[in-house]
Amino acid sequence: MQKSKFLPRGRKDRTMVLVDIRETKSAKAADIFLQVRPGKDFELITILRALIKDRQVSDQAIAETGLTREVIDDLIRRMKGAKFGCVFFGMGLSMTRGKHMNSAALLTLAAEMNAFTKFVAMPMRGHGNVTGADVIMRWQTGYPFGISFSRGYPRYNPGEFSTVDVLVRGDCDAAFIIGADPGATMPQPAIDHLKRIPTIVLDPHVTHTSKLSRVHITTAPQGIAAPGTAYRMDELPMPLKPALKSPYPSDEEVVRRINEAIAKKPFWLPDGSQPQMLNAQV
Amino acid sequence: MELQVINNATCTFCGCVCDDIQLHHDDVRIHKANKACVLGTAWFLNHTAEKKYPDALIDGREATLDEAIEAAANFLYEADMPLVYGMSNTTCEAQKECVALADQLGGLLDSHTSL
Amino acid sequence: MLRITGGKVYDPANGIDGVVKDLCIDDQGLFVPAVEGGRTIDATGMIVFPGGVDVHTHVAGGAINFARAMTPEDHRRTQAFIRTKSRRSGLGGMAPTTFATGYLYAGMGWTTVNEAAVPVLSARHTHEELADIPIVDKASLTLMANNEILLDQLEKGEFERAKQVLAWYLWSAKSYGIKAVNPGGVAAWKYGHDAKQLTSPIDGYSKLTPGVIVTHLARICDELGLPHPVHLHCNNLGAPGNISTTIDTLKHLEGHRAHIAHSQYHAYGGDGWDTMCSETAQLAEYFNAHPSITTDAGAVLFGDTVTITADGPWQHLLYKLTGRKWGNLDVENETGCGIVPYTYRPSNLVNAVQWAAGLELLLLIKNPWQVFLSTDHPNGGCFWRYPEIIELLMRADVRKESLLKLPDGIKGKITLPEIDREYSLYEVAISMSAGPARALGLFQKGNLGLGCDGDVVIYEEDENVRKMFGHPRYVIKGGEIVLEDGEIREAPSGREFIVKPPCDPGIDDFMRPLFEDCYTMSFENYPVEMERIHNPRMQDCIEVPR
Amino acid sequence: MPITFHLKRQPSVPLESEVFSPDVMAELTNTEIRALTIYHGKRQLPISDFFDVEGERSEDLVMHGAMHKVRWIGRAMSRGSITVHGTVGMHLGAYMKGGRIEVHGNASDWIGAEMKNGFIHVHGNAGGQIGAAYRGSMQGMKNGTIIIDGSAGLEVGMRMRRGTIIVGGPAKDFTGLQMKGGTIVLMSGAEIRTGAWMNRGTIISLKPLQLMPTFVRSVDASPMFVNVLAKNLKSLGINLPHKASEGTYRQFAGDLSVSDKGEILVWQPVA
Repeated sequence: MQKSKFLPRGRKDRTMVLVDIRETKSAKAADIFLQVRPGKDFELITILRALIKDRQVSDQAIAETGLTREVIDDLIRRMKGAKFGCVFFGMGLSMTRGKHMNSAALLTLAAEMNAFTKFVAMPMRGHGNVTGADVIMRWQTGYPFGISFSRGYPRYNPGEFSTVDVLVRGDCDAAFIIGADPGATMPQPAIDHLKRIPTIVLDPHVTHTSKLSRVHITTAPQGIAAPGTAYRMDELPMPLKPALKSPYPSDEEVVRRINEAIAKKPFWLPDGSQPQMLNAQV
Repeated sequence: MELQVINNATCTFCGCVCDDIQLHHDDVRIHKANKACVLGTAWFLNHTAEKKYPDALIDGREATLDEAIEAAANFLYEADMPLVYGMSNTTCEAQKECVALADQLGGLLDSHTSL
Repeated sequence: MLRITGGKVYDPANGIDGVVKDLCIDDQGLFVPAVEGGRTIDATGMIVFPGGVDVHTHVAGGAINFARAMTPEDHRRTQAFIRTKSRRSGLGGMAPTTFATGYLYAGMGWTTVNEAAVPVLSARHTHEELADIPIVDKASLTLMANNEILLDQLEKGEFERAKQVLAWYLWSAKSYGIKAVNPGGVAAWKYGHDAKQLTSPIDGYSKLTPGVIVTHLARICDELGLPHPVHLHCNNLGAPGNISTTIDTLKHLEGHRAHIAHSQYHAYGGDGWDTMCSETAQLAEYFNAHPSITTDAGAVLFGDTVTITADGPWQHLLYKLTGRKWGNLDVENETGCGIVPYTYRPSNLVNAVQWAAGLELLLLIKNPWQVFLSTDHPNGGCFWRYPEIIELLMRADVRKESLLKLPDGIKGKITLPEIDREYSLYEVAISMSAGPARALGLFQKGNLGLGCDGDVVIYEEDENVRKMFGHPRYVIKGGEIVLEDGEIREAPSGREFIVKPPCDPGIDDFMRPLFEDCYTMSFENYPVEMERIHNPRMQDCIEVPR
Repeated sequence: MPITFHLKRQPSVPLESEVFSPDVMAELTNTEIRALTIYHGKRQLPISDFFDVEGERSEDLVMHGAMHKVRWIGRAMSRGSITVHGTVGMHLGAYMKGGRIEVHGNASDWIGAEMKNGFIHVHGNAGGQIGAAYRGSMQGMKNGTIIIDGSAGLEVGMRMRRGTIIVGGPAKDFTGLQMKGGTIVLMSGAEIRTGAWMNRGTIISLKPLQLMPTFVRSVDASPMFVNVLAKNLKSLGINLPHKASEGTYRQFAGDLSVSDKGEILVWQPVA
């Protein structure tokens, strides 16, 4: 593990606390393991937010999270005593009941900890380059996901424009799927809608989604046979160094060619029908 | 045949995106991925340069790339509310094309993040 | 090819002050004595300026992109650019999207921008974003004043080595120059501290002080011959009484070239928020006596914005003061960044002092070649509000009217009410174009002379200064008409300016072990590959006289 | 005579139709109303493509049909009325400034989101984020009244500043999330995390609640303002118990992770 001026012994100078609902293999790597009761993440973090500000929380309320006051007091002492604290969190938090509010809770806790010491929080991103998608959508559209261009400019509303909701409600009438296999992971009503509408899939394999699609195009796997860039979860871009030459084109090439094919058709908003810029959006 | 070596290759299996992997490969497959974790090794070794799948499928039937691109463009162009989704297992360069696609179509754009 | 005839031309780089003359631009986009064929713009009765140059702005990279994610509520209430067949959609506001950034800058006649704060680790990302900002040409500055490897060399007194390390970083980032933010303070912020005294050692070092960092960075920039001198964000930004730190910093720079960023934020007296006042007269006096140093105003405009700076400790303070959202980024061993949305209110005495101080600096520094228009976008206000500042500079009566909105308590805290100076069009042209271009060492910009880049903005003369500068009649970039009658016509991609400082090839071997000790990415993958830069334009290093 | 709309064909994708507002239609002729633009996905079409339109020049609109895909009805309206017989889609009465909306049927998410004033009554069930702030905004509804007879979804009254929300049926998680003021009345209780991170404001529940650990119990009593509220609600046909003979309100303060100025009142009927 990397050493630094203030932590010259690397891992030895660091304390790792793992919080999970069950003791996983990662617990062995941790110095301290805290087993929280399932579905009590939000409550536990909210208790921590109250306790770091010296507000009173009852023993019983703490016990409901599966932890004891001693353990929580020790955790807070360690957090406040750290030179630099970092919270990493994953999908166990952001995809269970409470969802984005669980993440928000942790981010707020980290922000509030800065009243005592330096503290930060970072989501552990799952699939390969999902961070890249986030980062690019932000600079090109202002929003990280859940975007609609139907009024000619980007609008954002997770829950309204986010994929599972859109598919379950049956809101879209065509789907272009790339670098994902919703046919294997999404709830059945969402998959049913993908079957109803024309679905187009780009993937290095013929996937579950390919099998229910109207069009499948095989592409070269990123980083193995397709060059380019991928973002690390701390938002640093890394160059890709493909080892193999694929018989298939890259995603980039295929999407560009689809873009070019569409650009040859008349634009959906007739020229001059819209102002250049709106001052009041919908 | 002697294997070729790539130093400091980047693994895109998970969000850590390690960039210190040493790959030993021939024309068809990667045989060794030094410094990669279990997941990363599986990622590198499971992909090959073989032609395992057809170039494209339209309604389950084999098609050429050109036909498939044309069909995809037509479906998306005709839709009133097309959705562009995914973008996890792909490059930034492809992601930019995807944002451009949704922008050009006047459609919806979303990634795995919304799950 | 393009001919612009009959316009009243303001070209301060060539001493031309409102002379009616024709301009010609050839197929390469450069000014030439004459052209055959092509379009002619009849600019009779109109005002012709060189395209605007922003010496200090934040439009691309990890920090502004974090700010975009933090402010969806602002995106919803702001300007929306609608997609056309050829032009991408975008949103304006406090942290505009890349495409909108290009449209908005070009929309008011700016054709070159300098992204002023790029960590080397984020350089690859920043270049990707810069490539997506259409129309304008771009340059970027690399954050260096809190880089651990560099600071270690300075601590050891290894100046030559430090110079090589810096040159290596600069070329790795493919950037245009050096930015120093709160020297030593951002490094200390990694552990929740700051660096406030110029002569006290910074956290984790025994000898190294902010003052030493400042002097050495300035000297390195001069010795490497970078076209733009060290671009310095002083310690103690925003704090009451920080004028002493600022003057002290300037003294550490004597004998060197330097550009002081957003000096409005560094010109305060008093010893607390209650007693905070403007000390711009003192700072202006220093500039008036030292013509080799330039600055930009970092002016504040009342209204909503989002503040973004590598000055992490200041941003945490601002978060505590406002109780609003706060984002913090730490960039490994190099730097950090804080993001806090903020509203400047005339009723708030501190904000009122800040508003006045920015204008005071622009008016009290006598030589317009030394002080440039900026809001430190988006910190003091959004760049697309520059026409409001131009109006305040050109019209003393508008200033007087605005002063009425300030609270009574402002009396004695500012000098703005006593200043009658009004900018002439010539001075505006210096402040928004010719001056910043010269300070950046971009000799082909802000200059309508032969061989320079054909970037021109043409205004319809109007009593309403704000309207005139906010709505040019034509904007021409590299000889191409990009805006006409208020409509963006073309959105070509701009270029990026890069310097390659002289660098000892052995430095790689020196850097590698140090790098591998503390960085989390591979040494080989760290430098940005040249082929990733969209339309690069190499700018030569220069000989800086001692 | 109100202007009457009948949905004549089901949209296949969401139909964004913020023009359904008295502010837009009050002065228009029947022909002009038919020609107003609505957005079927990205396609810009006249109202008459989807609706039969009767009447003109009125501040009162009446709509009929299964309009669960029709969004933004009554957006930012400031006067008049909209009466819906059937279902409506998202954003009903969002940014509303005044007037009345009544729905005889179910409605979806974001009802009265960021509304400034006005009255919305949904006789059926509703979705989530009622009277809430849109993502990133600091303030939800600033005033006005929203009544849902049936159930409600997540984040009811999220970041609301003033005004009243009454939910007849059960509400889901995070009711009153980050509330800054105003009143939420839960006639049938709510699932978990009610009042999480609330700063100020009042949540009244007639059914027991599973509270966050960061609320503390204070007193059992019926505060004066409940009497006033009960009187106001009575005029809307809602019966809020408040007499000492019927029971008391158990009061909790919180959310302590943020403040102790928010209050949750849980009705304790006399056994």
